[in-house]
Amino acid sequence: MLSLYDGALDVPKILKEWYDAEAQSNYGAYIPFVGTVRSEDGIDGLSFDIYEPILESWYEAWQKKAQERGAIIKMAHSRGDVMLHESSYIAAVFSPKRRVALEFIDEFVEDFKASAPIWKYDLIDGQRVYAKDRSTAIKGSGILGANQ
Amino acid sequence: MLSLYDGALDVPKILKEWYDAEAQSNYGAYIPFVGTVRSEDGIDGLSFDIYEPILESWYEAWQKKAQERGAIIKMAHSRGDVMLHESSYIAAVFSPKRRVALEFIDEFVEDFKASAPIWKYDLIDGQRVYAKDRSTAIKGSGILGANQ
Amino acid sequence: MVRVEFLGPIQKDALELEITNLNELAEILQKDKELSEWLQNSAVAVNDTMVSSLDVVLQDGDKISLLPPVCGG
Amino acid sequence: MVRVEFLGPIQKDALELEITNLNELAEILQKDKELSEWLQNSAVAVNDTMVSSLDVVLQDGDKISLLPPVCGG
Repeated sequence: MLSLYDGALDVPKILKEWYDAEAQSNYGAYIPFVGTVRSEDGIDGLSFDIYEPILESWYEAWQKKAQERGAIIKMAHSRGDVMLHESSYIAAVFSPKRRVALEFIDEFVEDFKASAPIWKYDLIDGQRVYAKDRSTAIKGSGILGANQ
Repeated sequence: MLSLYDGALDVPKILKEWYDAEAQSNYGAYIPFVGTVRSEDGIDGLSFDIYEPILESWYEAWQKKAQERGAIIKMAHSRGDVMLHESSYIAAVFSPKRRVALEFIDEFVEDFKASAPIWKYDLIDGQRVYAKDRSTAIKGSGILGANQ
Repeated sequence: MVRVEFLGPIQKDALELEITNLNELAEILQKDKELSEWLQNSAVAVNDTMVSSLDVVLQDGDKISLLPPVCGG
Repeated sequence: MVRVEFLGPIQKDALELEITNLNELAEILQKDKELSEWLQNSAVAVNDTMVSSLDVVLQDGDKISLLPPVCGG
Protein backbone atom coordinates (compact mmCIF):
# COMPACT_ATOMS: atom_id res chain seq x y z
CA MET A 1 0.00 0.00 0.00
CA LEU A 2 1.55 3.20 -1.29
CA SER A 3 -0.30 6.39 -0.38
CA LEU A 4 0.57 9.89 -1.57
CA TYR A 5 -0.83 12.94 0.21
CA ASP A 6 -0.86 16.63 -0.64
CA GLY A 7 1.10 18.32 2.16
CA ALA A 8 2.08 16.94 5.57
CA LEU A 9 1.20 13.44 6.76
CA ASP A 10 -1.14 12.78 9.69
CA VAL A 11 1.34 10.36 11.26
CA PRO A 12 -0.70 9.03 14.23
CA LYS A 13 -3.67 8.41 11.95
CA ILE A 14 -1.61 6.56 9.33
CA LEU A 15 0.28 4.48 11.92
CA LYS A 16 -3.06 3.50 13.47
CA GLU A 17 -4.66 2.65 10.12
CA TRP A 18 -1.79 0.36 9.18
CA TYR A 19 -1.67 -1.26 12.62
CA ASP A 20 -5.42 -1.87 12.61
CA ALA A 21 -5.37 -3.17 9.03
CA GLU A 22 -2.86 -5.92 9.97
CA ALA A 23 -4.17 -6.59 13.49
CA GLN A 24 -5.35 -10.10 12.59
CA SER A 25 -2.61 -10.96 10.06
CA ASN A 26 -0.36 -12.70 12.60
CA TYR A 27 2.71 -10.53 12.08
CA GLY A 28 4.89 -10.41 15.17
CA ALA A 29 6.81 -7.26 14.28
CA TYR A 30 5.69 -3.88 12.92
CA ILE A 31 8.35 -1.24 12.28
CA PRO A 32 7.39 2.12 10.84
CA PHE A 33 10.06 4.67 9.93
CA VAL A 34 8.77 8.26 10.18
CA GLY A 35 10.64 11.11 8.50
CA THR A 36 10.04 14.64 9.81
CA VAL A 37 11.22 18.00 8.45
CA ARG A 38 14.06 19.36 10.60
CA SER A 39 14.78 23.01 11.21
CA GLU A 40 18.24 23.59 9.72
CA ASP A 41 19.98 26.06 7.41
CA GLY A 42 17.19 28.60 7.88
CA ILE A 43 14.60 26.73 5.82
CA ASP A 44 10.86 27.23 6.35
CA GLY A 45 10.07 23.74 5.14
CA LEU A 46 10.56 21.34 2.25
CA SER A 47 8.67 20.71 -0.95
CA PHE A 48 8.49 17.52 -2.99
CA ASP A 49 7.93 16.54 -6.62
CA ILE A 50 7.07 12.91 -7.26
CA TYR A 51 7.09 11.02 -10.53
CA GLU A 52 4.38 8.56 -9.74
CA PRO A 53 4.62 5.93 -12.53
CA ILE A 54 8.20 5.01 -11.63
CA LEU A 55 7.61 5.39 -7.89
CA GLU A 56 4.87 2.80 -8.25
CA SER A 57 7.01 0.30 -10.12
CA TRP A 58 9.88 0.85 -7.64
CA TYR A 59 7.41 0.22 -4.81
CA GLU A 60 5.98 -2.90 -6.45
CA ALA A 61 9.47 -4.38 -6.77
CA TRP A 62 10.00 -3.88 -3.02
CA GLN A 63 6.60 -5.33 -2.26
CA LYS A 64 7.68 -8.45 -4.11
CA LYS A 65 10.99 -8.62 -2.22
CA ALA A 66 9.06 -8.29 1.05
CA GLN A 67 6.69 -11.06 0.05
CA GLU A 68 9.62 -13.39 -0.66
CA ARG A 69 10.67 -12.94 2.97
CA GLY A 70 7.14 -13.39 4.34
CA ALA A 71 6.81 -9.68 5.06
CA ILE A 72 4.69 -6.81 3.78
CA ILE A 73 5.43 -3.11 3.38
CA LYS A 74 3.48 0.11 3.44
CA MET A 75 4.52 3.61 2.49
CA ALA A 76 3.14 7.14 2.63
CA HIS A 77 4.74 10.28 1.20
CA SER A 78 3.87 13.94 0.81
CA ARG A 79 3.53 15.90 -2.42
CA GLY A 80 4.18 19.65 -2.37
CA ASP A 81 5.00 21.67 0.73
CA VAL A 82 5.68 20.28 4.20
CA MET A 83 6.63 22.75 6.89
CA LEU A 84 9.10 22.50 9.79
CA HIS A 85 8.38 19.70 12.27
CA GLU A 86 5.75 18.20 9.99
CA SER A 87 6.28 14.72 8.56
CA SER A 88 6.61 13.86 4.88
CA TYR A 89 7.49 10.16 4.82
CA ILE A 90 6.50 6.91 6.48
CA ALA A 91 7.78 3.51 5.43
CA ALA A 92 6.75 0.42 7.35
CA VAL A 93 7.36 -3.29 7.41
CA PHE A 94 5.28 -6.04 9.01
CA SER A 95 6.85 -9.47 9.37
CA PRO A 96 6.38 -12.63 11.41
CA LYS A 97 9.83 -12.31 12.97
CA ARG A 98 11.83 -9.37 14.25
CA ARG A 99 15.16 -10.01 12.43
CA VAL A 100 13.53 -9.84 9.01
CA ALA A 101 11.66 -6.68 10.01
CA LEU A 102 14.76 -4.93 11.38
CA GLU A 103 16.86 -5.77 8.34
CA PHE A 104 14.14 -5.04 5.82
CA ILE A 105 13.20 -1.59 7.12
CA ASP A 106 16.86 -0.55 6.84
CA GLU A 107 17.27 -1.80 3.26
CA PHE A 108 13.89 -0.43 2.20
CA VAL A 109 14.50 3.07 3.60
CA GLU A 110 18.06 3.24 2.22
CA ASP A 111 17.01 2.20 -1.28
CA PHE A 112 14.12 4.65 -1.08
CA LYS A 113 16.65 7.43 -0.43
CA ALA A 114 18.88 6.27 -3.29
CA SER A 115 16.31 5.36 -5.93
CA ALA A 116 12.76 6.62 -5.42
CA PRO A 117 11.89 9.26 -8.03
CA ILE A 118 11.18 12.10 -5.62
CA TRP A 119 12.83 15.52 -5.70
CA LYS A 120 13.26 17.70 -2.65
CA TYR A 121 13.35 21.48 -2.50
CA ASP A 122 14.15 23.75 0.43
CA LEU A 123 11.54 26.43 1.07
CA ILE A 124 13.53 29.62 1.71
CA ASP A 125 11.96 33.10 1.64
CA GLY A 126 9.05 31.82 -0.41
CA GLN A 127 11.38 30.23 -3.00
CA ARG A 128 11.67 26.55 -3.90
CA VAL A 129 15.40 25.67 -4.05
CA TYR A 130 16.40 22.21 -5.32
CA ALA A 131 18.27 20.35 -2.54
CA LYS A 132 21.06 19.43 -4.94
CA ASP A 133 23.75 18.74 -2.35
CA ARG A 134 21.57 16.23 -0.48
CA SER A 135 20.38 14.47 -3.63
CA THR A 136 21.71 11.19 -5.02
CA ALA A 137 22.10 10.31 -8.68
CA ILE A 138 20.07 7.18 -9.40
CA LYS A 139 22.21 4.12 -10.23
CA GLY A 140 22.99 4.08 -13.94
CA SER A 141 22.76 7.85 -14.33
CA GLY A 142 24.76 9.70 -16.96
CA ILE A 143 24.24 7.51 -20.04
CA LEU A 144 23.07 10.49 -22.09
CA GLY A 145 26.09 12.62 -21.12
CA ALA A 146 29.17 13.26 -23.23
CA ASN A 147 32.28 11.05 -22.70
CA GLN A 148 30.36 7.86 -22.30
CA MET B 1 10.50 7.11 29.11
CA LEU B 2 9.82 3.53 30.18
CA SER B 3 6.16 2.65 30.70
CA LEU B 4 4.81 -0.66 32.00
CA TYR B 5 1.17 -1.58 31.53
CA ASP B 6 -1.01 -4.35 32.93
CA GLY B 7 -2.11 -6.39 29.90
CA ALA B 8 -1.97 -5.48 26.22
CA LEU B 9 -0.65 -2.17 24.91
CA ASP B 10 -2.85 0.40 23.16
CA VAL B 11 -0.37 0.72 20.30
CA PRO B 12 -1.94 3.57 18.26
CA LYS B 13 -2.37 5.64 21.44
CA ILE B 14 1.22 5.11 22.59
CA LEU B 15 2.70 5.78 19.13
CA LYS B 16 0.68 8.99 18.97
CA GLU B 17 1.67 10.12 22.48
CA TRP B 18 5.35 9.65 21.72
CA TYR B 19 5.10 11.34 18.31
CA ASP B 20 3.22 14.30 19.77
CA ALA B 21 5.63 14.58 22.71
CA GLU B 22 8.61 15.02 20.37
CA ALA B 23 6.81 16.99 17.65
CA GLN B 24 8.84 20.14 18.32
CA SER B 25 12.13 18.47 19.29
CA ASN B 26 13.62 18.64 15.79
CA TYR B 27 14.23 14.93 15.36
CA GLY B 28 14.20 13.91 11.70
CA ALA B 29 13.62 10.19 12.26
CA TYR B 30 11.21 8.29 14.54
CA ILE B 31 11.31 4.49 14.46
CA PRO B 32 9.06 2.47 16.73
CA PHE B 33 9.34 -1.31 16.87
CA VAL B 34 6.03 -2.97 17.81
CA GLY B 35 5.93 -6.57 19.05
CA THR B 36 2.67 -8.47 18.73
CA VAL B 37 1.67 -11.92 20.04
CA ARG B 38 1.57 -14.40 17.17
CA SER B 39 -0.70 -17.40 16.97
CA GLU B 40 1.63 -20.41 16.97
CA ASP B 41 2.00 -23.76 18.71
CA GLY B 42 -1.61 -23.62 19.89
CA ILE B 43 -1.09 -20.92 22.50
CA ASP B 44 -3.91 -18.65 23.67
CA GLY B 45 -1.53 -15.83 24.46
CA LEU B 46 1.58 -14.94 26.42
CA SER B 47 2.18 -13.77 29.95
CA PHE B 48 5.08 -11.72 31.29
CA ASP B 49 6.91 -11.27 34.59
CA ILE B 50 9.11 -8.21 34.88
CA TYR B 51 11.76 -7.45 37.48
CA GLU B 52 11.45 -3.70 37.46
CA PRO B 53 14.53 -2.48 39.40
CA ILE B 54 16.95 -4.10 36.95
CA LEU B 55 14.79 -3.30 33.92
CA GLU B 56 15.00 0.36 34.93
CA SER B 57 18.77 0.37 35.27
CA TRP B 58 19.13 -1.51 31.97
CA TYR B 59 16.87 1.10 30.36
CA GLU B 60 18.79 4.00 31.87
CA ALA B 61 22.04 2.66 30.44
CA TRP B 62 20.46 2.60 26.96
CA GLN B 63 19.06 6.08 27.47
CA LYS B 64 22.59 7.27 28.12
CA LYS B 65 23.93 5.48 25.03
CA ALA B 66 21.19 7.11 22.96
CA GLN B 67 22.04 10.52 24.36
CA GLU B 68 25.68 10.09 23.36
CA ARG B 69 24.50 9.69 19.76
CA GLY B 70 22.09 12.62 19.93
CA ALA B 71 19.08 10.33 20.08
CA ILE B 72 16.38 9.47 22.61
CA ILE B 73 14.52 6.24 23.29
CA LYS B 74 11.11 5.27 24.62
CA MET B 75 9.77 1.90 25.63
CA ALA B 76 6.49 0.31 26.70
CA HIS B 77 5.95 -3.28 27.86
CA SER B 78 3.10 -5.37 29.20
CA ARG B 79 2.91 -7.10 32.55
CA GLY B 80 0.76 -10.22 32.91
CA ASP B 81 -1.39 -11.68 30.17
CA VAL B 82 -1.48 -10.56 26.53
CA MET B 83 -3.70 -12.50 24.18
CA LEU B 84 -3.23 -13.49 20.50
CA HIS B 85 -2.80 -10.54 18.09
CA GLU B 86 -2.43 -8.09 20.97
CA SER B 87 0.83 -6.20 21.41
CA SER B 88 3.13 -6.46 24.41
CA TYR B 89 6.19 -4.41 23.47
CA ILE B 90 7.09 -1.12 21.83
CA ALA B 91 10.61 0.28 21.64
CA ALA B 92 11.28 3.53 19.82
CA VAL B 93 14.13 5.79 18.88
CA PHE B 94 14.07 9.43 17.82
CA SER B 95 17.18 10.89 16.25
CA PRO B 96 18.17 13.84 14.06
CA LYS B 97 19.41 11.52 11.30
CA ARG B 98 18.10 8.30 9.83
CA ARG B 99 21.31 6.20 9.96
CA VAL B 100 21.64 6.59 13.72
CA ALA B 101 17.95 5.76 14.16
CA LEU B 102 18.09 2.66 11.94
CA GLU B 103 21.20 1.30 13.64
CA PHE B 104 20.09 2.19 17.15
CA ILE B 105 16.65 0.56 16.99
CA ASP B 106 18.30 -2.70 15.90
CA GLU B 107 20.89 -2.69 18.70
CA PHE B 108 18.33 -1.59 21.29
CA VAL B 109 15.76 -4.27 20.39
CA GLU B 110 18.38 -7.03 20.18
CA ASP B 111 19.89 -6.18 23.55
CA PHE B 112 16.40 -5.97 25.00
CA LYS B 113 15.80 -9.54 23.85
CA ALA B 114 19.13 -10.72 25.29
CA SER B 115 19.28 -8.81 28.56
CA ALA B 116 16.05 -7.21 29.80
CA PRO B 117 14.83 -9.00 32.95
CA ILE B 118 11.48 -10.12 31.58
CA TRP B 119 10.20 -13.69 31.59
CA LYS B 120 7.74 -15.01 29.05
CA TYR B 121 5.17 -17.76 29.54
CA ASP B 122 2.90 -19.42 27.00
CA LEU B 123 -0.76 -19.46 27.97
CA ILE B 124 -1.98 -22.98 27.13
CA ASP B 125 -5.25 -24.42 28.44
CA GLY B 126 -5.30 -21.88 31.25
CA GLN B 127 -1.75 -22.78 32.33
CA ARG B 128 1.29 -20.49 32.37
CA VAL B 129 4.21 -22.43 30.81
CA TYR B 130 7.68 -20.85 30.93
CA ALA B 131 8.94 -20.26 27.33
CA LYS B 132 12.23 -21.92 28.16
CA ASP B 133 13.27 -22.78 24.60
CA ARG B 134 12.88 -19.18 23.39
CA SER B 135 14.65 -17.67 26.40
CA THR B 136 18.24 -16.47 26.52
CA ALA B 137 20.59 -16.74 29.48
CA ILE B 138 21.78 -13.26 30.42
CA LYS B 139 25.49 -12.65 29.73
CA GLY B 140 27.53 -13.81 32.70
CA SER B 141 25.01 -16.42 33.81
CA GLY B 142 26.06 -19.57 35.65
CA ILE B 143 28.50 -18.21 38.21
CA LEU B 144 26.64 -19.91 41.06
CA GLY B 145 26.65 -23.28 39.28
CA ALA B 146 28.92 -26.22 39.99
CA ASN B 147 32.12 -26.68 37.88
CA GLN B 148 32.98 -23.02 37.78
CA MET C 1 7.53 10.73 -32.83
CA VAL C 2 9.04 10.25 -29.36
CA ARG C 3 8.28 12.41 -26.31
CA VAL C 4 11.11 13.44 -23.97
CA GLU C 5 10.22 14.67 -20.47
CA PHE C 6 12.50 16.39 -17.99
CA LEU C 7 11.50 15.58 -14.42
CA GLY C 8 11.84 17.33 -11.07
CA PRO C 9 14.20 20.31 -10.98
CA ILE C 10 15.20 20.24 -14.69
CA GLN C 11 13.45 23.37 -15.85
CA LYS C 12 12.77 22.41 -19.43
CA ASP C 13 9.61 21.77 -21.42
CA ALA C 14 9.02 18.37 -22.96
CA LEU C 15 10.34 17.73 -26.49
CA GLU C 16 8.75 15.83 -29.36
CA LEU C 17 11.50 14.28 -31.50
CA GLU C 18 11.76 12.12 -34.60
CA ILE C 19 14.42 9.70 -33.35
CA THR C 20 14.81 5.94 -33.42
CA ASN C 21 17.31 5.30 -30.63
CA LEU C 22 18.88 6.82 -27.54
CA ASN C 23 22.19 7.60 -29.26
CA GLU C 24 20.35 10.10 -31.43
CA LEU C 25 18.75 11.57 -28.33
CA ALA C 26 22.15 11.93 -26.63
CA GLU C 27 23.54 13.78 -29.67
CA ILE C 28 20.62 16.20 -29.73
CA LEU C 29 20.56 16.90 -26.00
CA GLN C 30 24.33 17.34 -25.78
CA LYS C 31 24.01 20.41 -28.03
CA ASP C 32 22.03 22.14 -25.25
CA LYS C 33 24.67 23.61 -22.93
CA GLU C 34 22.14 24.13 -20.11
CA LEU C 35 21.51 20.40 -20.02
CA SER C 36 25.13 19.23 -19.84
CA GLU C 37 25.27 18.80 -16.06
CA TRP C 38 21.83 17.18 -15.98
CA LEU C 39 22.86 14.69 -18.66
CA GLN C 40 25.82 13.61 -16.51
CA ASN C 41 23.77 12.98 -13.37
CA SER C 42 20.34 11.97 -14.65
CA ALA C 43 18.96 8.50 -15.09
CA VAL C 44 16.85 7.59 -18.10
CA ALA C 45 13.57 5.73 -18.37
CA VAL C 46 11.81 4.55 -21.53
CA ASN C 47 8.07 4.14 -21.03
CA ASP C 48 8.66 4.38 -17.28
CA THR C 49 11.19 1.56 -17.20
CA MET C 50 14.73 2.51 -16.23
CA VAL C 51 17.39 1.75 -18.86
CA SER C 52 21.08 1.30 -18.24
CA SER C 53 22.53 1.70 -21.74
CA LEU C 54 21.87 3.54 -24.98
CA ASP C 55 21.22 0.30 -26.87
CA VAL C 56 17.49 0.78 -26.89
CA VAL C 57 15.40 0.92 -30.05
CA LEU C 58 12.64 3.51 -29.85
CA GLN C 59 9.15 3.15 -31.31
CA ASP C 60 6.75 5.82 -32.38
CA GLY C 61 4.85 7.01 -29.28
CA ASP C 62 7.55 6.05 -26.77
CA LYS C 63 8.04 8.26 -23.72
CA ILE C 64 11.55 9.01 -22.47
CA SER C 65 12.06 10.52 -19.01
CA LEU C 66 15.18 12.12 -17.55
CA LEU C 67 15.40 11.65 -13.76
CA PRO C 68 17.88 13.96 -12.02
CA PRO C 69 19.36 13.15 -8.56
CA VAL C 70 16.65 12.24 -6.05
CA CYS C 71 16.04 12.91 -2.40
CA GLY C 72 12.78 11.60 -1.00
CA GLY C 73 11.82 11.41 2.63
CA MET D 1 21.44 -11.39 57.14
CA VAL D 2 21.29 -11.51 53.35
CA ARG D 3 18.11 -12.04 51.35
CA VAL D 4 18.14 -14.27 48.25
CA GLU D 5 15.32 -13.93 45.72
CA PHE D 6 14.51 -16.26 42.84
CA LEU D 7 12.96 -14.38 39.93
CA GLY D 8 10.60 -15.27 37.11
CA PRO D 9 10.00 -18.97 36.55
CA ILE D 10 12.17 -20.25 39.41
CA GLN D 11 9.48 -21.54 41.73
CA LYS D 12 11.21 -21.02 45.06
CA ASP D 13 10.55 -18.76 48.04
CA ALA D 14 13.14 -16.20 49.07
CA LEU D 15 15.82 -17.26 51.56
CA GLU D 16 17.34 -15.33 54.46
CA LEU D 17 20.94 -16.46 54.94
CA GLU D 18 23.86 -15.62 57.23
CA ILE D 19 26.59 -15.48 54.58
CA THR D 20 29.39 -13.03 53.81
CA ASN D 21 30.19 -13.80 50.19
CA LEU D 22 28.82 -15.40 47.03
CA ASN D 23 31.01 -18.49 47.32
CA GLU D 24 29.11 -19.41 50.46
CA LEU D 25 25.86 -18.84 48.60
CA ALA D 26 26.99 -21.09 45.74
CA GLU D 27 27.84 -23.89 48.20
CA ILE D 28 24.46 -23.65 49.90
CA LEU D 29 22.39 -23.48 46.70
CA GLN D 30 24.30 -26.31 45.01
CA LYS D 31 22.96 -28.64 47.71
CA ASP D 32 19.44 -28.07 46.36
CA LYS D 33 19.10 -30.51 43.44
CA GLU D 34 16.03 -28.70 42.08
CA LEU D 35 18.13 -25.58 41.60
CA SER D 36 21.03 -27.15 39.73
CA GLU D 37 19.86 -26.28 36.21
CA TRP D 38 18.82 -22.78 37.27
CA LEU D 39 22.25 -22.17 38.81
CA GLN D 40 23.89 -23.00 35.48
CA ASN D 41 21.76 -20.62 33.42
CA SER D 42 20.89 -17.81 35.83
CA ALA D 43 22.59 -14.45 36.19
CA VAL D 44 23.17 -12.92 39.60
CA ALA D 45 22.54 -9.41 40.89
CA VAL D 46 23.56 -7.95 44.24
CA ASN D 47 21.35 -5.04 45.28
CA ASP D 48 19.99 -4.94 41.72
CA THR D 49 23.41 -4.61 40.10
CA MET D 50 24.52 -7.51 37.92
CA VAL D 51 27.74 -9.22 39.04
CA SER D 52 30.03 -11.28 36.86
CA SER D 53 32.09 -13.16 39.44
CA LEU D 54 31.79 -14.63 42.93
CA ASP D 55 34.37 -12.20 44.34
CA VAL D 56 31.78 -10.01 46.00
CA VAL D 57 31.72 -9.26 49.71
CA LEU D 58 28.22 -9.21 51.13
CA GLN D 59 26.94 -6.85 53.82
CA ASP D 60 24.10 -7.33 56.25
CA GLY D 61 20.88 -6.35 54.48
CA ASP D 62 22.12 -7.06 50.95
CA LYS D 63 19.67 -8.44 48.42
CA ILE D 64 20.78 -11.13 45.95
CA SER D 65 18.63 -11.95 42.90
CA LEU D 66 18.85 -14.93 40.58
CA LEU D 67 17.73 -14.09 37.03
CA PRO D 68 16.96 -17.12 34.84
CA PRO D 69 16.97 -16.91 30.98
CA VAL D 70 14.91 -13.99 29.72
CA CYS D 71 12.55 -13.42 26.82
CA GLY D 72 10.88 -10.04 26.71
CA GLY D 73 8.90 -8.60 23.86
